Amino acid sequence: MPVELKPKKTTVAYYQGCSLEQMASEFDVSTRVVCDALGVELVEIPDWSCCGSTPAHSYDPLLSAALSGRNLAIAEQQGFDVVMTPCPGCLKALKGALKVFKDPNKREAFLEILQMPFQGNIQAVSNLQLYFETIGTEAIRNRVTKPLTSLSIVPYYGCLISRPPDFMQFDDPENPISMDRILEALGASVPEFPFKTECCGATYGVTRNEIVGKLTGRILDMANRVGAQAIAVSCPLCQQNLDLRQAQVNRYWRRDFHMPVLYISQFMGLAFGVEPESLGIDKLFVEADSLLDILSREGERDQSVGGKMA
Amino acid sequence: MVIGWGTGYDPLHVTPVFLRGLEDVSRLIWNPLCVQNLTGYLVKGALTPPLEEGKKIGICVRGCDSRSLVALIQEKLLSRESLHIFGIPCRGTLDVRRLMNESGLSQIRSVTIQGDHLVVQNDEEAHRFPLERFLARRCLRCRHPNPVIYDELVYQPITPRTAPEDAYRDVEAMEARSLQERHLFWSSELDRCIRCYACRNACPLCICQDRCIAETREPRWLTQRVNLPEKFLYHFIHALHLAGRCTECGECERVCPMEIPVTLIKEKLNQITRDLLHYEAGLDPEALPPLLTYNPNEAGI
Amino acid sequence: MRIGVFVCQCGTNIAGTVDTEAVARRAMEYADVVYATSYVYTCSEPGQQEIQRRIKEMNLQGVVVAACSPRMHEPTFRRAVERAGLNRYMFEMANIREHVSWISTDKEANTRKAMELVHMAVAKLRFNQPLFSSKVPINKRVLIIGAGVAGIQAALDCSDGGLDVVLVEKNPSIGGKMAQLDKTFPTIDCSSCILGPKMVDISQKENVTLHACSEVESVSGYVGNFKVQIRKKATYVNWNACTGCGECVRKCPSRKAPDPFNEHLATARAINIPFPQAIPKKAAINRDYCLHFTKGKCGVCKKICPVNAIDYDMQDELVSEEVGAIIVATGFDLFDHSVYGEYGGGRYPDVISGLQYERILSASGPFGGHIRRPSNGREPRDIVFIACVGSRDASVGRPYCSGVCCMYIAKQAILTRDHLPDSNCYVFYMDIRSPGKNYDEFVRRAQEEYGVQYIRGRVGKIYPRGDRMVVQGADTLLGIQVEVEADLVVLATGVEASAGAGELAEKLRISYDQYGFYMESHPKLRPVETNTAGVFLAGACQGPKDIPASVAQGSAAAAKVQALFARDAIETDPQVALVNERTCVGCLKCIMVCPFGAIQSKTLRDGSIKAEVLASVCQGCGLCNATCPPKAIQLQHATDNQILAELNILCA
Amino acid sequence: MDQSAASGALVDSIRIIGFLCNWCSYGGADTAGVCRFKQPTDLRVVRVPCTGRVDPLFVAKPLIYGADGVLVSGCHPKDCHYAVGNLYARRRLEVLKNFLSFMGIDQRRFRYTWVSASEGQRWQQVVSEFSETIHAVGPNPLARK
Amino acid sequence: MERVHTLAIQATSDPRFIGEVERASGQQISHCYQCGNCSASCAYTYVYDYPANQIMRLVQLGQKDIVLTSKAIWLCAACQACTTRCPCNIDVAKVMESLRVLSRQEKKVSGRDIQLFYDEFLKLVKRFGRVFETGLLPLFGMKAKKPFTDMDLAPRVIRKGKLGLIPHKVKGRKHVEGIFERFEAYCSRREKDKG
Repeated sequence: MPVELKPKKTTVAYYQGCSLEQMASEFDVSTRVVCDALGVELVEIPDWSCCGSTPAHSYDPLLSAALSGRNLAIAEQQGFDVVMTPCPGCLKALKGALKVFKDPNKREAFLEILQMPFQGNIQAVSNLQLYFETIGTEAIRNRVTKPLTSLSIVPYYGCLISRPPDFMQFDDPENPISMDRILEALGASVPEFPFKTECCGATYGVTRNEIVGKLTGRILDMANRVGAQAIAVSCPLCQQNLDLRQAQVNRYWRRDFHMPVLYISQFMGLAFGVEPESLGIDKLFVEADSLLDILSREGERDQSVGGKMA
Repeated sequence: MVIGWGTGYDPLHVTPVFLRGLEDVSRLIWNPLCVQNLTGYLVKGALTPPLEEGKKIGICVRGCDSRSLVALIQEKLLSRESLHIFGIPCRGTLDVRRLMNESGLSQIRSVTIQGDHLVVQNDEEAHRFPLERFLARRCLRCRHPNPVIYDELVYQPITPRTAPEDAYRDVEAMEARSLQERHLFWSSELDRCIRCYACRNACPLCICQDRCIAETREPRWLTQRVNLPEKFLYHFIHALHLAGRCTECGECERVCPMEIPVTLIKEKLNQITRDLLHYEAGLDPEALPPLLTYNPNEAGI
Repeated sequence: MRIGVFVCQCGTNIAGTVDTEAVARRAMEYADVVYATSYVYTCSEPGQQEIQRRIKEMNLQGVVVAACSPRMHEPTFRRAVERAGLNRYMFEMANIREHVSWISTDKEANTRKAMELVHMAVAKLRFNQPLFSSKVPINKRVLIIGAGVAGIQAALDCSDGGLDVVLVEKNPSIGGKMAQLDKTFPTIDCSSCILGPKMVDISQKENVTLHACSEVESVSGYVGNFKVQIRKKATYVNWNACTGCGECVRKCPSRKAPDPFNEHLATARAINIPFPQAIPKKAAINRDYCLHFTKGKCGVCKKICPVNAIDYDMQDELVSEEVGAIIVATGFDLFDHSVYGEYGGGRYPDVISGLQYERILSASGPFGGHIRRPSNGREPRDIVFIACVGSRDASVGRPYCSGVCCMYIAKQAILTRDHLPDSNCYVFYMDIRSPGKNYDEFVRRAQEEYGVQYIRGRVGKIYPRGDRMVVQGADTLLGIQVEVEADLVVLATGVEASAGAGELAEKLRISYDQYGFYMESHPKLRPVETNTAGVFLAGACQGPKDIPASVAQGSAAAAKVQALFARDAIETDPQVALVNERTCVGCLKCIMVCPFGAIQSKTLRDGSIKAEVLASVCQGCGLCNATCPPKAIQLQHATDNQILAELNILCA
Repeated sequence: MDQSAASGALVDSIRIIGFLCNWCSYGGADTAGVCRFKQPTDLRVVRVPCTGRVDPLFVAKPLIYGADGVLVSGCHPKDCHYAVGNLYARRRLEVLKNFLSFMGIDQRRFRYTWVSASEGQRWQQVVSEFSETIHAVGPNPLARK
Repeated sequence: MERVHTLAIQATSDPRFIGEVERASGQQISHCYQCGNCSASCAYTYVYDYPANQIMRLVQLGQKDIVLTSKAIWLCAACQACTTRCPCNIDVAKVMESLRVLSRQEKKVSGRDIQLFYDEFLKLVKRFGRVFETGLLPLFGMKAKKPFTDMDLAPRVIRKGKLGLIPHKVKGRKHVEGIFERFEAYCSRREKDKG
């Protein structure tokens, strides 16, 4: 099925991965809404399967590559040359598969296990890479109707979005700025945040949740110190640790954090004037009501002074 | 003075003519039998003592010949200012030797061009030969029928018959053979070489002439022994001295009495310089031949 | 030709794996060989005498020695045959040690190979010709590029030896990096107190011509006779008139110009004298900040200058100098730590470079010698030093050790504890490199007497918490992660080749390594020479170095120049190209390719054009020889016939 | 010139000619020797001042006259003792390399490389690999009997 | 694993192990010069039995047993901080990953619960083609004998309607299963070739 490319419209294959199907469904919903608003057509890879995530990688990188290879091969068959995934874990697996395919010593085994035709003429990108590099902050700024002017938001990137640099080939590994620039384009103020890439505890929420308690607590504490009212994330696992487990963190540190943790796409949706319900804001564990209040007060004030808001 | 072509000992054989006055102009001819590259005469001492200072010399050139001029100008062996160039777009010249061999003609009275045929009248009758069938090999793969440098263009420019990507079909055909086949091919071809040096003497860019290292003892690269390695080495010398310089005028092959395809050797070198160093000889008077310069940031070598 | 062959046993070095007797016996069969022998140590005094005796006895006209590498002993044996009356070029060497006996234990194959190598040498020798050097007079002036401490030392030593010195400095003042330092290790003496007098000396020497604010534009010529173009950059102040009174600086309304001397911890006026002890003490205008140039108004300095030295129309000026030797002393640059994103990438004002900290410590620095935090001007209490920032780090392309950082951190920590007795100093290090006189004792003192905490491990990350910086590192001795909260973090930024080092090297035709440091001729035996005759190296341009080593090398380079200039003329190497006019066809391709401009054309009386080699400029690379179609130009001692003779032994 | 006649030749008699520049690769070969790095004994070295001195004809001639391999080695590009000699050489030699097989000479018989005076180990590797290659390609059929 | 106090290096060193790790990871272990930056950067150093740099050191010494039975390799979250900052350009996270693979191959896993979680995860993928968190968590809890892991969170998660109760079945799950089977076949062949 060749994809019809309309002028000015970008079409990419979309791989949401298992997390976005369940625990992070609001990431999926909001990503689709935002891409639509930005004129990007997302075509879900038909009958996609799990990338294997960290478990497959720890089992054998070849298994991981083959599991992800299936999704890439399907997308390639459909005629796509770019597949976008919002989940950094999935992205790592997809890119890992491409790396294995390009390694002449491993290609044969990879194809033998995959048992699908695959040319490797496809690249995997993250949602941020799509927003930041393909669409650009200028186009995002132009789409904003309800700027987040009164909000102070810190971006939390997590481990994988830009690391390791040679592998991910996106943004700066120590001080990534893509989300900063997007948030600024949305009108928010973005304080300097030194813990952009500190690890949140990853999958140890399940097996060792005291680790997540400690590490996520540091991140929440730093966000608090720099005066953030909310955290923007772009990883379902980070979001889960920061949001769902915030109560566990509070118990671990004997603190009382109440820090809303939203996906970048949710912030984008809000600034684009999308209703909070359509962005899955209600799915957050740490309620974002306070943020929404601030935003609506802002909107009213703008209206009362005859602001330029449409 | 103007150098051009005129009729030779019979109408089929054209010879170079040197016009020294207006009265000589009637000797000039132009037809597909004008096979010689005349530019060699400008540099090979045939004109010594040179003309008086400040006087220009006129020369008739086809597309291929004009590239020889450019190459000579590049290497400062000629100065552009001293020349008045009559450029002649050329649809190809004939392989006269093949024409003679295949037709067995003799006693030729006259030759005329009728459309795309050559009509040769001898004592008995008129013979018609399709021009296309007797074109020289060099003309079949011609990419530059129009002079690349001239003061006056004598006819309207014409479309090249060969696209650049087809330039080296003959080379590619040779390369389709195995290494051993190629070795046998060149061994049997070059074994015929009698080291008469006609190829060298006809080449407008072979400027050493009698000081060529094929003949000198200081240094002594070759002996006068007649054996295959010596012949191989001679042709390596000839070809490598032209690497990056040869403009494929085909004179070496045309004059070879043993009918060895010696231009093919240079074509291969030209293909290499094109692919490797992105250079085609005899087009840009300002450029330097690639083996006489370097690039510190060369990629792919 | 009557040829003698001497096959060296080199003790058992050669004889152990090569049958030297057999090699000598076989040599007797080669054309023109009239004598062949095997000898135990040919390079020894008796060995050389044996050669000389045989030359006379056997009336030899050429000698082949089969022994070690000609790079080792060719000069030795050339002198030996010369003493016996042969021309030194009637000699050839076959390398049967490095290329034969040492690389294989197969005695039969080695012996066969040695025989062939000897045969090749004999075959070549049969085409050798006696060659003779010519003499070229030496211009006894020396150019020194760079006036840091190495260049200054070289200039003073040359000047003291009576040589005319041309000293070129790119900055407005001489002094280099050392002028920026506060104190020096391991003696803690004041940097400007020991450098200052040398700088003043330079300004007072009559035989030293100083070009400050100047750079070398081009270099031509060769040892003994270089021609150098120097670009004197426009300062917009007539330095012949300027007295350095500083009135213009005080009145200049533009106060935001960069202050490189203070490592950008402060700003300067648009017209400025870099520091009080500057030599020459002259003002210069930074036209990017001068209101006259940027806005077209102002002119305060011009009005106020008591000697009318301001010249807004000044242009760069090109000066030509002719010299016989060149000393390159262009120093180093400091690694730019902004590539370390994990250390803030240069975004944190309280994370500074080692040289910035020197300026903070210096009494003439931006804070008058009081230690302050650049962010808020407050006194720091906890100070962390991090070693190896931009050194021993392959990930930033600097795998080498800078050699000075361990020492300067120790010094800075000691000075910090001196200035602020209540402060705490922490040093993160990997290894301590302190091999120098009193160096390790100095580092021990930092720990033992000054209580500096040394922590063995790299730092992973520095981040702000409140208004302090958190330094997160490892203590590998304990095997744990550690954290230090600091008010100030000093990165021991490493040494790298100065910007533009490669460009200058191209002009001088000297080589440089992958990091841009200039290559010495031999790492042990010719440490200040380059492979270009007459060009010498001093200081950190050759590799990271501390002050004592730079000064020593400055003096060494000066001594080399004096040794060169002790003669009145230079003997040229006769292994140069030579044109055979009979066979030259005047195509002049040799001129097109000669890297040294050593070939010119000439017109003979019959009007024919020929190439001609300037023997004193030719370096003997042979490129022309390889290029010449009729091989009319031949590199002496490596002619086509000589090389062909060697090849013909192997296949013909 | 007979192709089949060569097949009976002894592999022992493989003959490789090396043109080494005096400043870098000859020094590199010396360094390899000083370090006692073991190498095949097939190589015969001709010392030249610079790879720029190596006319491609010096490579072609031995191959035509029956040498089994020719190796040219000089200073690394940009490290030439004569600044640019090797930059000319690499163009000329690369052209030659591509030309040889057209004339029926196996181009694996010729290699050029860059080895500095300090790279003894690299020299050992270059010589061993090249010798291995030549042994694999076999004796030059052009060798005259 | 108890910390070893005297290491009889020759007796315990397995030089082949260094090569195995280098092959599996594609990294040059000898490039590590023990600066400690990996440990300085690692968020998990505090839970490791051996910090990352000591793991590297133990590999350099061929200490196969200590390394493959260490807890550290299973506590590594592959966050890439070590890899990003290593001055010797070693992909330390890749080394850790390779050690996990080797540890499993040699049956020396010490992080049993983590391995168990990974195994259950992969079983679900093999069976359904996708993971299914509602199934995964209780399964893991039971097998790890930690039935109350995250029990505090469960009601909240269910209230938000975030966990589906029916696994999504991928149509091509037979193909996914095939990938697992072919992978296992490939591994056993590889094993045999090695043996």
